[in-house]
Amino acid sequence: MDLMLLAPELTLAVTGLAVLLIGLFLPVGAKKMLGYLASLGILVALALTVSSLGTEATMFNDTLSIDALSQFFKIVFLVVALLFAIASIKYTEGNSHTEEFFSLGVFATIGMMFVASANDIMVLFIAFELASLATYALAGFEKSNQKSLEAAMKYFMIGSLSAALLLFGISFIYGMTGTTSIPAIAAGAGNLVTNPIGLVAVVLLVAGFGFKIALVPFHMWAPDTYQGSPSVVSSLLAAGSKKMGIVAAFKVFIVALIALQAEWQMVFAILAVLTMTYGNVVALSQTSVKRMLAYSSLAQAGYITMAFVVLTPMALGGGILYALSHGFMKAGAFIATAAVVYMVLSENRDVEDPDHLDNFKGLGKRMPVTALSMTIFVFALAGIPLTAGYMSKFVLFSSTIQAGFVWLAVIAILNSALSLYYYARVVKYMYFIPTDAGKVSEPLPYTIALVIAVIGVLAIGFWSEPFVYWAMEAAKVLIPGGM
Amino acid sequence: MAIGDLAFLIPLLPALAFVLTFFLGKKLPNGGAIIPIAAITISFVISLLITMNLLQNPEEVINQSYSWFAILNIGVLVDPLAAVMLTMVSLVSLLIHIYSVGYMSHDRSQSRYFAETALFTASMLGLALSDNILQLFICWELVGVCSYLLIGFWYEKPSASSAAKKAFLTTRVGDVMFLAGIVILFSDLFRIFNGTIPDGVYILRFDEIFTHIPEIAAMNANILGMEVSHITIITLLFFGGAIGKSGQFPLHVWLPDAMEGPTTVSALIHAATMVTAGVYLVARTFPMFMAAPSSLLVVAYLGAFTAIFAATMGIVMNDLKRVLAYSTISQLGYMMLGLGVGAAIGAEAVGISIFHLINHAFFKALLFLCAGSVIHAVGTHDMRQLGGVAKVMPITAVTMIIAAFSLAGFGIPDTIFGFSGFFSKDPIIESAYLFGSSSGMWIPYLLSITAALLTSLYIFRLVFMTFFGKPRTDYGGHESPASMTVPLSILALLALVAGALTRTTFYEFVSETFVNDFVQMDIPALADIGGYHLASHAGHEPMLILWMPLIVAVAGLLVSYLIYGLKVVNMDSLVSRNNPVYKLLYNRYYQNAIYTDFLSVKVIYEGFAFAGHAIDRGFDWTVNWISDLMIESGEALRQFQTGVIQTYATAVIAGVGLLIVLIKVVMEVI
Amino acid sequence: MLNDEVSILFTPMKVLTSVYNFFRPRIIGMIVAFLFLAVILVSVFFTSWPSVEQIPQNVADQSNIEGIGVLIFTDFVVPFEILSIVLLSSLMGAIYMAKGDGNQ
Amino acid sequence: MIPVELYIGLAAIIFSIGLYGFMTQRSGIRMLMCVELMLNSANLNLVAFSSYNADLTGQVFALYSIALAACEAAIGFAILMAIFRMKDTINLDTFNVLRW
Repeated sequence: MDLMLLAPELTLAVTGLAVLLIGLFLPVGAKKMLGYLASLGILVALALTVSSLGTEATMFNDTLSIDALSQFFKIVFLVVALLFAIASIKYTEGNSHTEEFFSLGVFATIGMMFVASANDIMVLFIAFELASLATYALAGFEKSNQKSLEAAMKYFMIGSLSAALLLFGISFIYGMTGTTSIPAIAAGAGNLVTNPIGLVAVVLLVAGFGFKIALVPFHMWAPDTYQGSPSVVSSLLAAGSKKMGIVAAFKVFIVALIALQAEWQMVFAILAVLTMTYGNVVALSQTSVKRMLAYSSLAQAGYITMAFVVLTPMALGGGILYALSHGFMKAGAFIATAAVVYMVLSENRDVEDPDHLDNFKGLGKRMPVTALSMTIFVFALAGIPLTAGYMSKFVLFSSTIQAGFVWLAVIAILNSALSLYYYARVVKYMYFIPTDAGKVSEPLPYTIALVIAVIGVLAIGFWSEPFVYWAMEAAKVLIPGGM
Repeated sequence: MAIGDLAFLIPLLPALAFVLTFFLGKKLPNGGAIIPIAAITISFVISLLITMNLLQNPEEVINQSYSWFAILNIGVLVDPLAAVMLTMVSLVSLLIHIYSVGYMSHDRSQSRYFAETALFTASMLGLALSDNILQLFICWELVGVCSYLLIGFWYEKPSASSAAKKAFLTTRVGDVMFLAGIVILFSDLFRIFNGTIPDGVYILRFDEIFTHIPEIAAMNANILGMEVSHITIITLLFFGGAIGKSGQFPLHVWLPDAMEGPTTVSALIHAATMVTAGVYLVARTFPMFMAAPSSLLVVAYLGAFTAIFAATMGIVMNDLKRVLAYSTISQLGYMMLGLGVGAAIGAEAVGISIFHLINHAFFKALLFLCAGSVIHAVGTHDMRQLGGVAKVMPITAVTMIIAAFSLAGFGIPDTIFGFSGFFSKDPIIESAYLFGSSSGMWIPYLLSITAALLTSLYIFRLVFMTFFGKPRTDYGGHESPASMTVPLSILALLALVAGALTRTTFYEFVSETFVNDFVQMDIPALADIGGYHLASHAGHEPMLILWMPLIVAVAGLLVSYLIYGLKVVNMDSLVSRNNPVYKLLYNRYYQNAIYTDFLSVKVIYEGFAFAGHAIDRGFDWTVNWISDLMIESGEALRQFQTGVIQTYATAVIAGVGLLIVLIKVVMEVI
Repeated sequence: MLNDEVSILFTPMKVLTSVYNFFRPRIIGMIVAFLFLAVILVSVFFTSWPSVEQIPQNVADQSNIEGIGVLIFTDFVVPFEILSIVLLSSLMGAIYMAKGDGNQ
Repeated sequence: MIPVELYIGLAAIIFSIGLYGFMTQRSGIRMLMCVELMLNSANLNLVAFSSYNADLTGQVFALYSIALAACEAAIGFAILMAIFRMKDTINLDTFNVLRW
């Protein structure tokens, strides 16, 4: 057992504690350095993860496994956390509780990373809860702002309900197989197939993970929470926490419960269609950009869920690649919105809806870098070629057709055509609708985070080969048989 | 170093010009117009040299592929088809850019204009020299995005931004079909290779696709009880993309509205870049269409229908630019028809269709630029307010008339006398005749010959109403500056002689596309796959058929002269005569003659036009209705989100319960 | 007289109204909860649960504390460690949220 | 020996009571109590299976999940306190600014 493989998590834990402790002794003015410290810690963890790429090992009596899949998702989480931390430097400026903000963010990331490498449902569940509990408080970070508080309350309530459903489902799985280890469950799942309780357990688990992935009808907290929370936190939730649900579902369904494939494939087929259609149609009439992005991320979750239905290595690779691309695109879009919100609030403290579409008018002139990056992100989300969104959609949709699910691909393609309408509207507001307000200076931390995300989106779009290859390697972990 | 190694620069230079102009344009005179002009000039020179080289050595097809990722590649393919496209696009775009210097000189955001047009040109050039269908699609989308930006260039006008949105969304419908076609093609090829693709084979390259046509044709899908070959599905989906981009019925609704941009943008969209992409796509993948006769039939019928449908719209429009817009749709219909009759004449269809595309590019660019010149000078595009413009703008008037003759297709069969439009449109109509005689389907021919009559009618109506007679309002005006008239003259020269000079060489040249060492296509064999045979070739049509296009063109000219020219002339002479008896007599006689003529013609063509107009509105309405429906259902669905936490919990739990029951029931049934 | 008649007429009405008022906001919740319960119970009773023949009865030592303790520190040490971070972060979050006056 | 189904049935009933309460109660504190009820019914399941399978894993899991339930309660009450401080009520169904 090589403890170095645990180094990224340990680094993050140390970073979180260090941020918390150092923050106690700093005056408010100097707390800016905590953001740098947290970003540095995440960067080091990212470097450590990248340096250990390609190793495979199991640790601690098979409760953790390090493989291509877990490495891939760890990197996704770390990248999102990095964007979150950098963008938050500006957001938390002048706040006396900076240390709580950053250490909660870092701890949530640890939870997500443990979910990615869990090889035991117990580990998976507890790490899942770690990521949830830490983000509850983050969502309500502006506790004197009613919207933020309401977002936290809804997130918490539905979150704890889902935790209960998840635990209830896990208890049935444990009852039928007598173990919590994922490989052992896969070996002993025969009982579950022949008994009706198997289906109940599957649906309960889908509900538990679907809460994080935000699948219809378990999605209802998501638009409210993404809209009400601070925008940087929304970026962590939409881009990071959602992926955690996906990787957990990959592990539990495709690895542990492959015997119940017929049942959960059908569940996911229904939910995927519902989710993408509902998300896109409702997004059409939103005027709050954050809420629009929330519904669009429902739609994106619907596309990723197609991987569960198709279940060929290529589709899984496409889904995994989509998770990475979506991490960049959605985090970037929320951070761009955060920059706009920051700009609006610094002009006038009492604005009701700082993320209203009207505030994006003439952004192309007012904040050129933010507007250009936002344009790239929304076009990527819509699947315009040469962006990450297009590549992932192409791989995912063509694998869907190839596997014979033409109807599903048709629905998805129609949906993605529909989505362009509301994405183009944001671009229209930014570039085509003039405003009298003058140019404003763009806060550097937001800009850095945006540039990193833009590079990520374009890199996957232009130079896709390594990413596709890498995602396919990760998919092989799930279905070792290959093609 | 061979000139072919520079081919990749053709789209790259304008793209670079886009970046430079975007960032530096504001600091340079004329919005930095010199950068894209220089870049496109070099692109034009390179394309011209490549074309010359290819003309002498037809086998020297330029083909460079670089691995992009996995089994996909980026590459450059310049075969004769691409070469003529590149030359035409870069030349027309260059002339339009030069013209724009004068035209846009009063606009505040010149640099944005030149940056966007440079990108537009770059993406079109990139589209033309793609060697694989995915790269073509990427450029295709870029063209769409640029057109969105350019049509909405004057975004302050609400009509402009809504036209931009309409263009984007309508063509997007086609794009989705195109993408679906690519996806199906990709998965079919993947299956043909059994998932193991050797190194260095890029499955979406055109040669690779064409090699596997027989296998794809052998795959069948069952749609509504009918066995349909995959190749038919794929080609129909591709054609769906072309319908959107090339403004064919019923996705043409965006094209007339696209007039909201600057006139030069319209010229660029209508002549060189956007709309020709659809025709080019069908031409590029023509071997696939050859193997799918039903798709070809759809192409032919839809093309012929669009040709006449849009022509009827053209004769009732009073807006200068709208007449031209419908004329573009109509001419694109001809090009599609030319491709569609490939079922009868084989690969030559690509030759005649692309020849018309090129000639059309010249005279349509000319028409638009002349219209722009008029609009620039007098500040209106309503023809009813114009008249007699020829006196103030002689150069514009002469060039416009040349373009009109070219569009109407004046020329003498079997000689080299004729405008270029004649030499390109005539073969299409003849082929339609051939198609009719070999298959017994005469409808395309009848539609196309009627459309030729209407074409001549509406374009001379425009000419007479705008340039001759007496000014109807006091519009002032002056001849445009040299930077605008020089491109006009060059284009007029091309519209005058290009057709006659290049005709025979052109067909031979383009037909090289499918028999060189890049793709060795045996066209008759493809027809065998589709289960039909090519007609033996042409040359012995009846005399009347050869002369028919000219006859209808002259007829159209005469009718519009009678209606729009003569009426005005007589009114003039009427005023000058003082003899009341003569006046009365003449007046009555005149009125009788004209009004009977006028009414009968008016009834006929207004009837036509009204039907066309109604259909047009219908589709317009449908497009709007669908988007309204979507938005309204969004409004309705979002009411579920009550904001009350207990409701959310209920939804979650009911979801769990219902899912269990539903899946249980479904599993039992299956 | 009239009063009596009215009260006779309206007492059952009152009862019904109060019953209605009790159920109206709860009825959807009840239906959904019953649906859920029914589905779970049916599934539970139609499932043949694997179980050992006889629950091991160690008469000498009824306690299994030792076994649990060993497991916590051997097989399931990772969740235990993660739990420590969970406790820390929920402590932090709870204190932050519960503390009065946001920015001071 | 009591069949294991009875334990699981009991847990299912408790769970459904929790669900019912969660869907119908307006007070945040009662909703939290219902969450605890649901988590504990799952614990009951775990312990029952653990003893019927003669395997201690379930009991360890139950211990951990009790700790998690405590953490959730802590955060939940803290959020409710913040709500109470702002609105002077913990009736959550009036708390719906974010909707549609």
